Amino acid sequence: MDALIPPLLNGSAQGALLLLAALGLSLTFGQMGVINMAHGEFLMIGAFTAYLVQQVIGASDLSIPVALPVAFAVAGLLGLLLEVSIIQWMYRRPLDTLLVTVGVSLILQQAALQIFPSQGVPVEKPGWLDGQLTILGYDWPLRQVFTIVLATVCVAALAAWLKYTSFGRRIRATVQNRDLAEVAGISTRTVDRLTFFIGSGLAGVAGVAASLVGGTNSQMGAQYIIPAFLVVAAGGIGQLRGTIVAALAVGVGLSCFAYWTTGSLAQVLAFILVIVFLQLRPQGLFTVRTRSLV
Amino acid sequence: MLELTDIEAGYGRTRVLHGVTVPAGKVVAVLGHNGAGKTTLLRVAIGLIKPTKGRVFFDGEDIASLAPNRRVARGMAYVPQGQQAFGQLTTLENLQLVADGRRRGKALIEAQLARFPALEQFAARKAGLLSGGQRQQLAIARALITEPKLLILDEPTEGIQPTIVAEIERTIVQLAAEGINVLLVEQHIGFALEAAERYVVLASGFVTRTDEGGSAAVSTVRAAMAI
Amino acid sequence: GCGARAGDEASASSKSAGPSCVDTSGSTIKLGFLNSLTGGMAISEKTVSNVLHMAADEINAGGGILGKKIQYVQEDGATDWPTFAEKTEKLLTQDCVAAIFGGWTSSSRKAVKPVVEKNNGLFFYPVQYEGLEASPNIYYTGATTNQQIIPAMDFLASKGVKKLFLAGSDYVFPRTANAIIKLYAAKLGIQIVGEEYVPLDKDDWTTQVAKIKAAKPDFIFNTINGSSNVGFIKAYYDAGLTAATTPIISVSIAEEEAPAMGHEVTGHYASWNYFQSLKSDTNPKFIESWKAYPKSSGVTSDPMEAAYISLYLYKALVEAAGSFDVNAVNAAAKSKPITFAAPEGTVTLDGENHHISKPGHIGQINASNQFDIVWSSDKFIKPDPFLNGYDWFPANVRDQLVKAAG
Amino acid sequence: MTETSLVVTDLHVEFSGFVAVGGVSFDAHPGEVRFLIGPNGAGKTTCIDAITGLSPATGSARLGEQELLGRPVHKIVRLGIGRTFQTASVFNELSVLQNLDIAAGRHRHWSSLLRTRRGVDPSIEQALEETGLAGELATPAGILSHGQKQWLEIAMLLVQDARVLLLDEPVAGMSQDERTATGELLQRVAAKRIVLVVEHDMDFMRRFATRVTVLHQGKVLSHGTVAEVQADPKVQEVYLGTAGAATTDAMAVVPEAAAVELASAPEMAASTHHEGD
Amino acid sequence: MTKLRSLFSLSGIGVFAVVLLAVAPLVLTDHWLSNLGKYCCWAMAAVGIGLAWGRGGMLVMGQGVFFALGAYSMAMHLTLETAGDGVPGFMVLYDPLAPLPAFWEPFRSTAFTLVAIVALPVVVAGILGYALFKRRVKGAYFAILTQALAVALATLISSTIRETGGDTGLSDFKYFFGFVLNDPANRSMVYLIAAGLLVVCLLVVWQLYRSRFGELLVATRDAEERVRFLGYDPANIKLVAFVVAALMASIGGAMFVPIVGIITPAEIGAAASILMIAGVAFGGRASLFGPALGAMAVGWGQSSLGSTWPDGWTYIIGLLFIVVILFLPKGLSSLPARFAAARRGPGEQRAAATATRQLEEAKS
Ligand SMILES: Nc1ncnc2c1ncn2[C@@H]1O[C@H](COP(=O)(O)OP(=O)(O)OP(=O)(O)O)[C@@H](O)[C@H]1O
Ligand SMILES: Nc1ncnc2c1ncn2[C@@H]1O[C@H](COP(=O)(O)OP(=O)(O)OP(=O)(O)O)[C@@H](O)[C@H]1O
Ligand SMILES: NC(N)=O
Ligand SMILES: [Mg+2]
Ligand SMILES: [Mg+2]
Repeated sequence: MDALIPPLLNGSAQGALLLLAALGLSLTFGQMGVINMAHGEFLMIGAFTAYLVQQVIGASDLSIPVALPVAFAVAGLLGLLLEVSIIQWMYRRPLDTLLVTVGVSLILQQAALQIFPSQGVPVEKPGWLDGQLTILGYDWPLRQVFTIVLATVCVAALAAWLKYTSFGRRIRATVQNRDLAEVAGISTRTVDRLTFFIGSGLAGVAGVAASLVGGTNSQMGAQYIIPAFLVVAAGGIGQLRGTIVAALAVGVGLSCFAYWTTGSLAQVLAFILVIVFLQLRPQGLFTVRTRSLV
Repeated sequence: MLELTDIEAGYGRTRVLHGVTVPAGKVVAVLGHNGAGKTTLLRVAIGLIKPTKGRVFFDGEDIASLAPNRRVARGMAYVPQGQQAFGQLTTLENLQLVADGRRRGKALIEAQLARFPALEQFAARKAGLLSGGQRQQLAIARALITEPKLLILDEPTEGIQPTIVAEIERTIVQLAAEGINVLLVEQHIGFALEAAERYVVLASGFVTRTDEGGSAAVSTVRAAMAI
Repeated sequence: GCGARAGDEASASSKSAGPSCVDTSGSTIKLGFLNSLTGGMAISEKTVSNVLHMAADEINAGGGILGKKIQYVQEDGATDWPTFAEKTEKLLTQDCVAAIFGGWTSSSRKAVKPVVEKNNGLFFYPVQYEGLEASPNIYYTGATTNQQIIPAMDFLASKGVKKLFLAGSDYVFPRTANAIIKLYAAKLGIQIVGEEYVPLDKDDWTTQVAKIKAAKPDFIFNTINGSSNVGFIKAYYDAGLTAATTPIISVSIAEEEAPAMGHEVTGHYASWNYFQSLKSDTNPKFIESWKAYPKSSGVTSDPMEAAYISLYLYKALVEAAGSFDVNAVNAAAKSKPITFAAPEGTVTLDGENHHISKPGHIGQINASNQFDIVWSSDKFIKPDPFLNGYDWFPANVRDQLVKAAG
Repeated sequence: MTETSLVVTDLHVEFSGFVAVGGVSFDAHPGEVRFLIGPNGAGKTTCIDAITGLSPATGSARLGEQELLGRPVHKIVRLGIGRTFQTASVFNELSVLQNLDIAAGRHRHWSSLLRTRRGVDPSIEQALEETGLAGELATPAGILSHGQKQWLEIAMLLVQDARVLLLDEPVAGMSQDERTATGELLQRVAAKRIVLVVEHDMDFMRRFATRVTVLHQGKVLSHGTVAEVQADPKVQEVYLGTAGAATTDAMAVVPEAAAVELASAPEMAASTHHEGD
Repeated sequence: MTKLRSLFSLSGIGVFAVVLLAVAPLVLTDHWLSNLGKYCCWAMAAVGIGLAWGRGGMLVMGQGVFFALGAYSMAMHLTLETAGDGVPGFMVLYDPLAPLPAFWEPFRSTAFTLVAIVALPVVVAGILGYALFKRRVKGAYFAILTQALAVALATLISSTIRETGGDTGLSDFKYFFGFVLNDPANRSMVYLIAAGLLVVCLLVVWQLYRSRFGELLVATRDAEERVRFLGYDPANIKLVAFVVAALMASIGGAMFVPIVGIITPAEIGAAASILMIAGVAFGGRASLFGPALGAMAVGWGQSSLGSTWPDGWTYIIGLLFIVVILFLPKGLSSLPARFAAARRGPGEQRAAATATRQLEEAKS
C-alpha cells in the first residue's frame, strides 16, 4: 500500500495538471489540426498573469479565483492574436504550423525573460490551499486536490460546450474540409478564432495551476509542451475522453516510476511507454477511421 | 437571379475561365468536356474562387466580395463535385450542421431523410464510411436543407444509382417549378437540356454557345463542346 | 599534412599554445565576460553578469588596471556548454582578451576548462562548486567543498542531526557534492535516509517530497540549482512539511532566490561564505553600490560577491605581476600572497590551487528574506579542493582524479 | 479458357457487425468487359477493396492459382491486380510522366530505382497515346481536371501492365464523347486482360458490358448478359427503375459514325487540352 | 532540361567543395575554421532532414537521436583514448570503485567505433522506422513522436551521469585516433574530413533526387496509400530515406565531437533538433543545397549574432521561423525561381511547347 497509494494520489494530481495543459491542445491540435508549439508559452502567460493579479489585489484568498478567468482571457486573447496574425494563413499546411509556432514560442520566452525578473516571479498559494486531506490514512495535499477539481471543471465545461452547442460539430467540419464547411454556410473564420481563443485560454488556466506547482519563469512552458502533445496524441486526436485517460495514465505512471525509481528515469520511462503505446496504437486510444484514401 | 458576367478566373497564374458570361434563368445548365472549366465556374459562383475579372450578381446585388458562407446565408446552396461530406461526422451530424440555427431544423432533416432512405438507414454512421453514392445523396440533402433560393449543382447524379438519379432529376424539375433557381453542371446532356431554361457550353474556358434549353438539339451542343 | 600524434606530446604542446595575441599597447585592456544571458540558467547568471559590469565600471572609475581601462566583451553562453567552449575560444583567439570572467554551473566550467588550458588563457569562476579540481588557467572565487559543504555538515552535526535526506538537481555539482556528503556523514554518524535527483529543467518535486515525508529525516540537504528550487519548496509546503519539523539546509538558495519561492521560507538554513547581512568593513559599500546600480536586483548574494571580487582579484594579480601575461600572473600568484578586502572579509589567494580562503557561515532565513547568521567557522577556511586534509576522503579516489585530470 | 481468371467465391466483408458484403461470388476472364452494378451501398466498392487488400475479408478471391485475400496491398498489386478509385487519386506534385513512370516501376529491378530515368518507356508512350494525355506530359497531375485525372489513372494501370483492372466508376463525370472513347479503350484493353467495371451509367454498360453481375445489399441479386439482367424484374425494382427501359440519355441518339470518329485518341486529346496549343 | 538542371547542380556541388575544402582553410582563422567545421556537422544532419522531410514528407523532429548515436560513439572512444587504460575521470567522481560500464568497453576499439557510427543509426533508424512506418504513423504524430524520442534520450543521458557524463556531457578529449587534438594541423585535418563528408552527403542526395527513387519518395509524400496500389510498399520507401537521414545525422554527430570538443544532451535534445529543422526550413526543405546552406547560416547566425546581440538573437531566430515559413515555405532557395516565374508572367506555365520538347528530349 505504501508503495501504491501515495504515487497514485500524487500521480492523479500530476495527471490533472497535464490534462489542463493538454486540454487546450486537444482543441487546437486535436480538433483544428494546428500544432501550436507556443501552447506552453500561453501556459507561462497564464502563470505570469496569476503573479500580476497577486501584485494588484495582493496574495489574498481571492487572488487565485480571480486569476483563473483573467488568465483565461489574457492567454485566450494572445491566442486569438496569434490566430489572426499567423495561423489563419496556415490551415492548409498543418505541419508547418509547428515550425511557425516554434518561432513564436522562442520570442515569447525571450520576451518573458526580459520583461520579468530573470530568476522568475513568486506566485503564492492562498491560505485555503494549505493543509492536507486524509485519504485511507495518507495525506493528500489540498493543492493537489484543487488541481484535480480545476481540471474536472474545465473538462466538464469544455465537454458540455462541445456537446450541447453546435460548435463542436462546426469545428470538426471546418477542420476536415474548409471549403465544404464554408459552402455549408459555416463561417470558418469565426470557428477558427473562437476555437483558438478557447484553446489558448485553457492554457492560461493551466498556467495558473502550474504556478502553484513550480517556478513561474520564462522556461516553464517548455516543460509541459511535449508531454501535453504526447497525451493528446496518445488519447486519439480529437478525442476528449482519450486525452483525459491518457493524461491520468501518464501522470500516475510518472509518479509511480518516480516513486519506484528516480525522478529522471521516470521521465524517460513515461516517455518511452507513451511512444511504445503510440507505436502499437498509432491512432491513439480512441480511433476514428474513414475510408478516404488520401 | 444569379448572373455572372465576363468572368476571368483561374488558379495561381493559370487562367481557366476567359470572359465567361452566364445569363440569369430558372434552370441554367453548364455543359462541357472534362477540364473545360465547369467546376471552376461554379466555384466562382459560390465564392470559393475570386475571379480576377468580371461580376457576380445575385438577386440584383453584386456579391463578388462575399465569402461563401455569407452567400449561403443569402440563399445559395452548393453541391460540389466528387461526393464530398464531412467524413468524421455522422450522416445525421452532417445534416444537423446545416440545420443548426434554422427554424424547423428538425423537420427539414426529417424531410431529407425521407427523400433518401439510405441516409435514414445510416444516420448514425460516419459519413466517411458511406458508399460513394450515399455520400453524394448526403451532399444533395445537405444543400436542400438550407431551403435555398438558388441551388448550384456540380454533376449531382455522378455515382448515383439510376432509380435515385431519376428521383434527383424529378426533384430538380420540381424545385424549379416551386420557384427555386438551379445552376446545373451535368453530363447527361439529354436531361440537362430537358430541364434547362437556358444553357451555356464551355470549351477550354471559353463560352462556345449560349441558348435556350428545352428544344435544343443534343448534336448542336456536342458540336459546341468540341470546339 | 598531419600534425602531432600521441606520443610526441612535446612538439604538440609547444605548437598549440602559440604566442598570446593580447594587445597591451593601448590605454585599454580587453576582458571577456561569459554568462548565460538566454536559456534556463539566465535565471541565475544574469545577475552575476550585471555585477561584473558594475565591478568593471568601478575599477575603470578608479583608474583601471595598471592604468588601463577595462574594455569588456560580453558573450552569451546560452545555457549550452559547447557554446561556453566556443565563446571561450573566440574570446581568447579572436577578441584576444586578457582574461575571462563568468560561468555558473560546474558543467559550464568543465566545458571552458580544456579551452583555456589549450590556449593558456585565464578564467575566473565565481560560484561555489564540488571541488576536486585545480586548473592553472582557472581562478575559483566561489567556495570549494571544504568551505561550504563541510561547514554545513559540521553545523548539522552540532545540531544533533541523525537522519539526513539529500535532494539535488541531476548534474555534476549535486551528484559530486552528495558523494562527498555521504562520505563525511558516515564519519559524523549521520544516517542518509534517502537521495533524490530531478533534472535541472524540471520542477515537479511532488513525488520526491512524498518520499522525503515518508523517510522522516531530521534535516534535508538541498543541492538543487535554479528554478527547480521553487517546485521543491512548493511541494515541501504542500506536503505539510515545515521548518520547525523538517528544516532544509541549502547551498544554492541565497538572498536573491529566497523571495522568489512563492512561499515564505523563514526558518530554513543556507551555507554560504557571504551574506548581505554580514558585518564587514567593505560589505556596506558593496551593498550600496549594487543598490544604486541601474540593473540592480536590490539584494546581494554570495555568487554575486564572488563574481564581484573575481575582477578585483584579477586586478590585484596583474598589479602584483606588473603584467597581463598569463604566466607572469600565475607566477605572481605563487610568489607573493595576494590578499583582498572582500565584502566577505579579507580573503587570501592560494597561489597553488587558485582558490581563495573563505569564512564559513550558516544563515537562517528571516521574515524579510535576509539571513540571520547562526553559525560561523572560527577562522577563514583555507581552500582544499582535493580534500587532502580530510582522512575520510578515500586516497585512491583522489589519486585517480588527479591522474585523470592530468 | 486457358488463361488465368479472377474467381471470387463467397466473399464476406463485415464492418463491426455491419455486413457490407455477405457471400458474393463471381468470376471474370480475359477478353470480356465485366460489369458489377447495383444500388448505392450494395457493396461494389467494398468488393474491390477486399480483392485489393484494402478491407479485411473472408472467403476467397483467386487469380489463377494465387489466393489474394490476406495479402498486403502491395503484394496483391505485384500479382497483377490494378485498380482505380471512385475519387481519382494521383500524385499531385508529380508530372504526368513521373506518375506513369512510377506506375511502370513494378517490373523494374530495385536497383533501377537508384538510377535516373533516361527516356520514356515504350509502354508509357503507348499509354499516353491511348488516353490522349500525351500533350500533358509535363503537367503536374494536381492541376488536371477531374476527367483527365481519371484517364491518368487508367493510363497508370496500363503501364503497370496489370493483368486485372478493377475500375470503380471510371467514366463518372465524363462527357458522352469521352465515355465512348473510354469504353472503347477498355474494350481494346480487355482483349488480353481481365477488366471489371463498376458503373452506374446504364447506357455505358449497355454498350460495353459483356457480362453483368448485380449486387444488392451485399449479395448477388442477378447476373448474366446485359439483356438478361435488364429484363430481371428484381433488378428493375431495386436498381434500374424506369431507366431500364427508357433512354433518357443521349447515348441512344449518338450517331455511330460520330462515335467511331471520336474513338481515335489524338483527337480526343486535342479536344480536352487547351491553352497548350 | 532536367538533365541540364542536374548537371548544373553537380557543378554547384563542385564549387561548394572547392570553397569548403580549398578556399576556407586558406582564408579563415583557426577559430572560424573550427566553427565552420561545426556548421558542416549540422549541415550533414540537415541534408538528411531535407531528404526525409523535404522530399519524403516525414518531419523528423528528433534527428538529435541519431546525431547523438554518432556523437556519443565518437565521444566515448575519444574519452577512453584520453583516459588510457583507466576509467574516465568523471566516473571516478560519482562512484570511485565501480568498473567501466560494459557498454563502454567495445568503444576502446577504433574499428568498433567507426562501425558503430555507421551501423548504430542504421539499425536504430531501421527498427524504429520499420515499426513506425509499418504501423502507418505519419504527419504530426510522427513529428511529435520523434521529438519525444529526442527528449527521452536527452533525459536518459542526463539522468545517467556516471555512465554517460550526464547533463555535463563528455569533453576534454586529447586525441583523435592517435592524433593530438590540440595540434592546429590536426585540427584542420579534422575540419577537412568533416567538410569532405558533407560534400559526400550532398552527392548522395543529388543522385537520390535525380533517381527514380527520388520521384517515388515525392509520390509517397503526396499520396502514400496510392503508392501501395502501384505495387510498392511505402513503408520501405520511407524507411530508406529515414535511414539515410539518420546515417547522415550520425556522421555529423561523430565529427561534431572532435571539432567542438564537447558533447552534451543539450546538443541532441528538443531544442537542438528543432534548430536543425530551422536551418532546413530556412534554406529550403526540398532543394539540394537549401538544407545544408540553411543549417550553416543558422549556425553562423548563432555564433556571430549570438555574440553581438545575445538578447536579440533569440528574437531573430524566432522571427526567421515565422517569416520564412509564412512567406517562403520553400525556403530561401525558392527565391530565384520565384523571381524568374514572376518575370516570365502568366500563361506560359504549362506551355505545351516545353512538354513536347521534353518528350522529344526524353525519347532521344
Ligand atoms: N487547383 C487547381 N490548380 C490549377 N489548375 C487547376 C486546378 N483545378 C483545376 N485546374 C485546371 O483548370 C481546368 C478546368 O478544371 P475544372 O475542374 O473547372 O474542369 P471541369 O470542366 O469541371 O472538368 P470535369 O468535367 O473533369 O470535372 C483544368 O484544365 C484543370 O487542369
Ligand atoms: N469501413 C466501413 N465501415 C462501416 N461500413 C462500411 C465501411 N465501408 C463500407 N461500409 C458500408 O458498406 C456498404 C457498401 O459500401 P460500398 O462502398 O461497397 O458500396 P458501393 O456498392 O460501392 O456503392 P456506390 O455505388 O454508392 O459507390 C455501405 O452501406 C457502406 O456504408
Ligand atoms: N557549481 C554549481 N553550483 O554548479
Ligand atoms: Mg468538374
Ligand atoms: Mg462505390
